Amino acid sequence: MTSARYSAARTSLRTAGIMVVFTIAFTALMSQTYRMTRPQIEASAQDEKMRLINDVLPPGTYDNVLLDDFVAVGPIPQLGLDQGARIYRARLADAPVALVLEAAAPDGYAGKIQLVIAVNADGRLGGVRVTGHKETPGLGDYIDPKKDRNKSQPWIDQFTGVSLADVGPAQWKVKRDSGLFGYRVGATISARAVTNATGRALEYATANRDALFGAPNGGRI
Amino acid sequence: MIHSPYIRKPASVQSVMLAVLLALLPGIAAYVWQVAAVVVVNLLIATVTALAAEAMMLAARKRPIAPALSDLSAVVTAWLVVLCFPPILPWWVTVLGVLIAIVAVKHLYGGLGQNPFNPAMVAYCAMIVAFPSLMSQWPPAGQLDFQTQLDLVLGSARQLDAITGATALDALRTGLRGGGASVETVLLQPDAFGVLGGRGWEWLPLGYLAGGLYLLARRIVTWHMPVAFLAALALISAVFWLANPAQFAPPWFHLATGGAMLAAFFIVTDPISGATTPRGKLIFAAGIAVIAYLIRVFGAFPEGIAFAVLLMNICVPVIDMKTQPPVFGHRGGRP
Amino acid sequence: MIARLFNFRGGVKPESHKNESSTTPIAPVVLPPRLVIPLRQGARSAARCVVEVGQKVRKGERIGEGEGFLGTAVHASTSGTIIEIAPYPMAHASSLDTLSVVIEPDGADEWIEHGPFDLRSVPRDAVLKYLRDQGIVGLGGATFPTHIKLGNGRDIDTLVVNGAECEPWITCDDRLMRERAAEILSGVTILRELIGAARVLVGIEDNKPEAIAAMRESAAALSEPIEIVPVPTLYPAGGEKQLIRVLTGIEIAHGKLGTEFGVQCFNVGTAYAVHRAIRHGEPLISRVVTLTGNVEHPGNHEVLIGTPVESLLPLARPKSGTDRYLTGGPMMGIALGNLSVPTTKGSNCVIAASRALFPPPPPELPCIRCGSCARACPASLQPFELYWFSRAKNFGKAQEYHLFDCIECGCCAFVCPSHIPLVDYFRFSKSEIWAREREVTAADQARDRFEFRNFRQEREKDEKAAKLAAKAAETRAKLSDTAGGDAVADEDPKKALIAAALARAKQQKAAVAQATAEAPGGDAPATTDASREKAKLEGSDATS
Amino acid sequence: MNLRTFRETAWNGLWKQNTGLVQLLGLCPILAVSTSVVNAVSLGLATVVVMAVSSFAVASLRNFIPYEIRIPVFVLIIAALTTVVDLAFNAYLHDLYLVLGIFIPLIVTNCIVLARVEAYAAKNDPVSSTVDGVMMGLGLVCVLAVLGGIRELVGNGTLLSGIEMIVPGTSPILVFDEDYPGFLLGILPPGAFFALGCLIALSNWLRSRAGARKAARPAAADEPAAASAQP
Amino acid sequence: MLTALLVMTGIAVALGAALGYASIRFKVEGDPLVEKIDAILPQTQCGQCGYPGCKPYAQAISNGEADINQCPPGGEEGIRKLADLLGREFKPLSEEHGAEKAKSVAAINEQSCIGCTLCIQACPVDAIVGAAKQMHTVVTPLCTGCELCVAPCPVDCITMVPLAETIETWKWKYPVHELRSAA
Amino acid sequence: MSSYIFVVIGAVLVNNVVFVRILGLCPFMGVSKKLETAIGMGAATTFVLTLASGTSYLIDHYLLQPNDLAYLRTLSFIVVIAAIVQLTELVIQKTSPLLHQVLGIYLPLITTNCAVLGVPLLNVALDHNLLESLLFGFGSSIGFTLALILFAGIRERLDGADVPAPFKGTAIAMITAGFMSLAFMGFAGLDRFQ
Ligand SMILES: Cc1cc2nc3c(=O)[nH]c(=O)nc-3n(C[C@H](O)[C@H](O)[C@H](O)COP(=O)(O)O)c2cc1C
Ligand SMILES: Cc1cc2nc3c(=O)[nH]c(=O)nc-3n(C[C@H](O)[C@H](O)[C@H](O)COP(=O)(O)O)c2cc1C
Ligand SMILES: Cc1cc2nc3c(=O)[nH]c(=O)nc-3n(C[C@H](O)[C@H](O)[C@H](O)COP(=O)(O)O)c2cc1C
Ligand SMILES: Cc1cc2nc3c(=O)[nH]c(=O)nc-3n(C[C@H](O)[C@H](O)[C@H](O)CO)c2cc1C
Ligand code: SF4
Ligand code: SF4
Ligand code: SF4
Ligand code: SF4
Ligand code: FES
Repeated sequence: MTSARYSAARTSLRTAGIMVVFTIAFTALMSQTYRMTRPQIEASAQDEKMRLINDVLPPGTYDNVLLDDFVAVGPIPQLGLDQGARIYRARLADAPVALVLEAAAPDGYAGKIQLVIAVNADGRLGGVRVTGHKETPGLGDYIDPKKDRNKSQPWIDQFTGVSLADVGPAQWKVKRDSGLFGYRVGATISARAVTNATGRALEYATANRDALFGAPNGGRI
Repeated sequence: MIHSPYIRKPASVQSVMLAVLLALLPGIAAYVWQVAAVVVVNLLIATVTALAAEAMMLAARKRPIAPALSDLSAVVTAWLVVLCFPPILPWWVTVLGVLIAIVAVKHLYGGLGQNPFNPAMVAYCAMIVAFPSLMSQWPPAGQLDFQTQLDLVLGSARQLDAITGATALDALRTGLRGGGASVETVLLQPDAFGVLGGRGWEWLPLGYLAGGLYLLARRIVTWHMPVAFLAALALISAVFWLANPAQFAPPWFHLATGGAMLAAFFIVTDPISGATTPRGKLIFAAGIAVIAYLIRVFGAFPEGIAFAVLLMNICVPVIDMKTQPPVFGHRGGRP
Repeated sequence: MIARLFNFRGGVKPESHKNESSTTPIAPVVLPPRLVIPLRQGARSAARCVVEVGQKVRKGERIGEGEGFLGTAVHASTSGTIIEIAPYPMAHASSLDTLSVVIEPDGADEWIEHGPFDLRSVPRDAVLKYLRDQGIVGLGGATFPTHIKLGNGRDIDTLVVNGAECEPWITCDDRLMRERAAEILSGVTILRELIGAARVLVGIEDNKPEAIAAMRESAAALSEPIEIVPVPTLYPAGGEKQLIRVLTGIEIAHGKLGTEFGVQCFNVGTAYAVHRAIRHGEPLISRVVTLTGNVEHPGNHEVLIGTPVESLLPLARPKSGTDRYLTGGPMMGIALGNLSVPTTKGSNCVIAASRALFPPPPPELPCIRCGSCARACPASLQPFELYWFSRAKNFGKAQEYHLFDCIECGCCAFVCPSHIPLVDYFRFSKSEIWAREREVTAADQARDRFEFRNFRQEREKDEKAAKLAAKAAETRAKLSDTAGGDAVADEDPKKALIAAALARAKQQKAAVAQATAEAPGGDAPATTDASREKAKLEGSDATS
Repeated sequence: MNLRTFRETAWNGLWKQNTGLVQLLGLCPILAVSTSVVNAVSLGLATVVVMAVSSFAVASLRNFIPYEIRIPVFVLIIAALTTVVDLAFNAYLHDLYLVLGIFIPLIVTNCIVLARVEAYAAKNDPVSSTVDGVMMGLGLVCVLAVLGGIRELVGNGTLLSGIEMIVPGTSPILVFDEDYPGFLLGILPPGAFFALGCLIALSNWLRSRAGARKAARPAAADEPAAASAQP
Repeated sequence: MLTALLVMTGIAVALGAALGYASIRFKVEGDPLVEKIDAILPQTQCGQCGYPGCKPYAQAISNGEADINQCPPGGEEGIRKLADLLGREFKPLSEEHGAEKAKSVAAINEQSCIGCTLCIQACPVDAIVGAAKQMHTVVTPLCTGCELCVAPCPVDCITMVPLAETIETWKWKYPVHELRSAA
Repeated sequence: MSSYIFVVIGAVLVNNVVFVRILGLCPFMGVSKKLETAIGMGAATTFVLTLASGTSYLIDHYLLQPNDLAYLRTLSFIVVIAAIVQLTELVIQKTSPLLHQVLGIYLPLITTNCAVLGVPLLNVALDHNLLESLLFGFGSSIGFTLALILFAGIRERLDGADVPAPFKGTAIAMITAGFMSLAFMGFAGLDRFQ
């Protein structure tokens, strides 16, 4: 028995050794890859962000480095954000052009719908884009222009250029709820969620516009 | 070589199914008279499709066709499909539904008697999942003349919102979901709701009830399932209603709307896909009622019965296994 | 008076069709031209033949000894000559042959000397042995040896007598009770004494008022704790378990014996047979058989055991349109494969079947799980589950669902809207399972013997190893002068021995004038060394 | 490895032992990501890479791996390679990476990988192991492609939607016109099961037919016969 | 990089040690599988499976050396049972091991038997009785019908006779008058 | 509190790991031919998966994230799971041979059940805390077990059915699974009010 124990101990040492060797080798491989790919990954994450922002805010319209000019905000229920986020500020020759803020519609058909919204300095919506959603493919996903079958005028574009001045909170609903905004029959819920969230975000932006623009770069509100 | 017993009671599958069809007639009459006469057309389409599909599958499988067709079970399935679907669907949806029921659900499992799922209900679920918008367009009772109905069914242009009023269930759901509205306010919109769930609509459950009682009298269905189903549905809706009358509809509403009555007597009772032991039947039907209620009230679908039925179909083998009645002598010998 | 009747779940009410045959009295015996008496009266056991061809026998003379636990004696039902002892088909679903004694009656119908048996003077066992030697078995259909059912005569408080006769068409027990109530009850008294029961309940379906009246009358005459109880007419109220349930509320599970619950059940015919045996010393050589169905003169007849069905039929005159004959009743009986089969102790009726009376079942449709069968099943089974698994040959599952609690009463098949021959599926499953059990026992036996043999061979090898060395030289010496072949001398001696054996074999073959094919593989045995050694030894003593 | 064994292995991986249709391994990715051809094929190819490389690695290292820890080591190797692929996707096919979600890391547990590595690579030389891995993977890819095609077509009426994520500038094919209602069921989970079920049935049918034909003329035994269909 | 290595190495060491140790510490002992398999085999001991008796074949199966479809006496059904037990797919009986046939038993033609006892040697279950140079007879109930005794007999006086059906062994047939063939 | 309940309900029914998340299908298809095996597999999976969720959370939260080693997740998780599986097997083999009789054969299969890796990864993706992770793991495995047992029940009944030849076996099983997942869609949205 003792001998068995002894040999057991030895074998286990050996196997452990081998295990370690393999681990080290392949971990090295992985972290090497990670090293190599990391910049690329971050870059594409950035691109991703920029692409979305470009959708709602044409690149030419501002001259500051957008991603470096932001205020950090804590959780804001009105925007449906339950943890901190950044609000970017687009300026042209230091004059406010637009706010780019992330928002979320909590009441999508299948959970949260992430949005990025640009609010021009004049209180008009620069544009709205869905950055993440789990709506039913082929039904609720028309809120994402990439998936919208109507390529000529995607559903989401109906918000572009609208301001609270034109559409009061009372009408800021989908038609089915006796509001002004269109929806696709059979998928009202998604439409409703996005519309309401956009409305709330716009209200927030217009209300705190000056505070947001005024805040120091990278500061918190 | 034929062995004993050499005498048999005069009973046949055909007579059973025929009884079910007869029992459906009152409900259908009410449907035609109060809601949408076009349902007759749908029934016709569905019946033809069902028989054709059945014959096709039997032929493909080199099985004798005549007996299987004459047992009428396919017709029952077809009719139930139609009665669960909105009446103003374009014809191809009905056809598709029936095909799913007969081909995919019934014959892939070997035909009559072997399908673990309720064909009509699978058809309903598949369709509402595939075409949620089409499948949630219930016409306000008796507001469309037959011609428009026919156009809708035979598929000329359809401008959707114009004609479809929310059904009682849908209106209530969207009403409550939209926020603000409370049960009374929603229920009191007279045009969507008559005395009970849907003006005109309320006659249907009565028709189905009548037919159901006939089935009970003929002992084609046992009391277990209808009673358990309706009781459980009433019970759970009562509990929620009493807890919060503003948010939850009263029991009679839930009993009268949607497929409740139809389901209680014609769908939950499907012998083939349902539980068979007495205790099993009670569990099965009650389970359907509870799940259906939850889906109606909290779920994503306008009508939960169909899904509830499928969900309980899944449980049937286990239920049957666990609820075997005690065999003669195994209850313990002495009285 | 018993407090109340109980009821069993399920059951069906087929048209009874009793009046056809129950109106006329039991007709006396008619001697057939020849009697074929099977030595096997039931499927369970066969008697050992104690007579030979040509022997003269008298009425009641024993021709078969009861063998084994369930064996009972068989007797000549009339006097005559035994002209043949050969396999003949018997009234069994298989209509397979079974060894039977064929008697040509001499018409004298003379009895062996016989007289009453004084059961009080002898110990109980002797009485049971006597009943066994008188060939008394249950006449309710099961033909189960009555002396076994009488058991040890202890802890039985209720004796149930089965006069229900729930099968449609059959009326033999009915007539018996109407005409011979006193004898039946005397038999019942004997049975009660033997089994030591405190009370007797005679269950009779309430569609036989006359029988009930007759039995009540003669029961009143006796000072015995015998009670005649009318039971509701509901097939299968006559089933042993069901009747016991109805009368006493006791439920006897499959595999349990009534004795465990203090009840035992006998058929009225059995009781009558016991009476004849004890009071008159007559063995069981005749019984009442109902001839009915599609016939001119339905009625009941006293029939000698062994009377071929074909010689019974003239008594009832089958009408045209008769396409087959049933025995044992329409619910549980069988169709006779051929008409030469004899009546046995278990045959209670012969029904002439016509398409009009017994239409063939419509084609079988799939089960729709409607549950009618479950509602009709007196054993509270789920026949459609049993069917489902039997059909799929999933016998394990079928047993889980209590296949063996099925009494094959046929109620389920009777009500099935899909016309499924459910009982056939159950019988099929049961016999398959039994066959498997036989195989398993055989396999276990084979395994043990195989392992033992291997063990033994090991041992023998060791022992032989020693012997061989000694023998080797000796053998070689002997060989040279027996076989003498110098050619053989140097090569392997065993071969030579086999060759010798072969030579012997050839002669023998010729002797028995068989095909003289060249016996192949003369040296095949030389392959296994075991056989080699054997051959060597053998050769050695062959030559010594 | 000569041509014949190559053909054998290929046939084995692509049809006879097809992971999705016969072995029923690696079902999760098959069912989960086959909502469109693009997703399906790209994950399939990722799997191929992992299988090929890990088969190669295991086959070449097999002599250094003690028996009792072979499974952990295999898993280790596979996991490492998977991570590499994962990182690669994240870096170069970001959109796709977002779509495929956790199913890239799940290549690790994709039973088929481990199964193949243990069943084949651990016993054979690197080259044939690699070929085997590739072929098995390709078998998977084929099933994925077909499934993805069916589901996308039925569900959406399109093909190759999302192609722009891989080849920028391209756009998906609209097979049916704008107002094709779209049979949602196809894209949702049930559709996956139905589609795969029908594929399996189809392959069973083909196999049994091939079997019948082979039985008809018992010659040509070496020509790869259809594996007996599932009972 | 370094932390990565440390972390993973840590995990690996723990694991490798634990498993390596465990793999020695609790060795799995002989499996009862063989018994289970042997219980399914028909015990005809005929060796048609290519192994000297059922037990060896069972052993071979559990070692994965033999396939499950090599036992003709066991037939389709035996294979199904094995497939169930081992969770494998059913496969038809392999031809080269022979075909399933009705059970029969050996009968020795007593006239021509020379009493060479070779059949006694051959019989795996000692179902043959008789001493040297006396005629031998088969104890029918014990005979498994393995046919091993047929070949050795130098005067081939042993024939296999199929078992006749008696009322005890008679079986009810599968109900025939039905619409569809059962699955 | 209620959110925890919703985590479990969601994991068991609404987002059933098999029918909605489509994980763990190989065992779902493989060991569902008989009810007993299904139960055994379910039990084994439940045990391992719950354990794995906990440990993987700890590893991720205290080892990987602090050191920015997220890319080691897959590796470390799967290795740990493999270890848990093997150790579990050895331990119960030692402690309760009876339990080992039941679970023994299934434990090794679990390593390649992608639910066992998928659920911990989902835990990270849905950033659950420790308790949530445990509950989610438990709920998911209960969902898996439920699905497996019900499926096995149906399959046992199915092998009596007269299914068209090409669909016999796995094909019809697959389609049955399809109908089951269709049915489970009925739960859609029932977890929305958390
Ligand atoms: C499977 C399925 C998925 C659905 N997905 C969505 C969705 O993603 N977005 C949505 O708004 N509605 C969706 N719905 C429809 C909702 O259940 C609800 O019926 C509909 O949004 C009500 O809008 P309507 O009044 O226009 O029909 C879905 C329905 C089903 C059956
Ligand atoms: C399973 C099933 C599902 C049904 N689904 C609905 C439904 O979603 N909405 C509906 O209004 N009626 C539905 N019906 C039709 C009902 O038979 C009922 O007649 C009709 O819906 C009237 O109900 P209402 O008052 O809700 O309109 C369904 C019937 C059945 C059997
Ligand atoms: C379904 C069924 C019905 C029966 N019907 C009768 C019957 O009507 N009369 C009868 O005496 N025995 C009937 N038997 C036989 C009894 O169960 C039992 O064998 C017999 O009464 C015992 O008495 P015995 O041993 O004297 O024959 C029936 C058996 C079964 C299974
Ligand atoms: C009382 C009763 C209820 C039935 N209900 C249904 C049903 O809900 N759906 C259906 O497809 N078939 C139903 N049928 C018809 C038949 O059972 C169905 O076609 C089988 O499921 C097909 O195998 C019913 C039949 C009867 C006798
Ligand atoms: S009565 Fe016939 S059809 Fe009805 S359940 Fe029983 S077997 Fe099936
Ligand atoms: S035959 Fe068997 S199953 Fe059928 S009713 Fe009688 S006891 Fe029940
Ligand atoms: S072939 Fe013969 S020896 Fe081999 S297992 Fe079968 S019966 Fe036993
Ligand atoms: S007698 Fe012959 S056939 Fe019978 S078991 Fe022995 S060797 Fe085998
Ligand atoms: S791939 Fe998910 S379990 Fe096999």
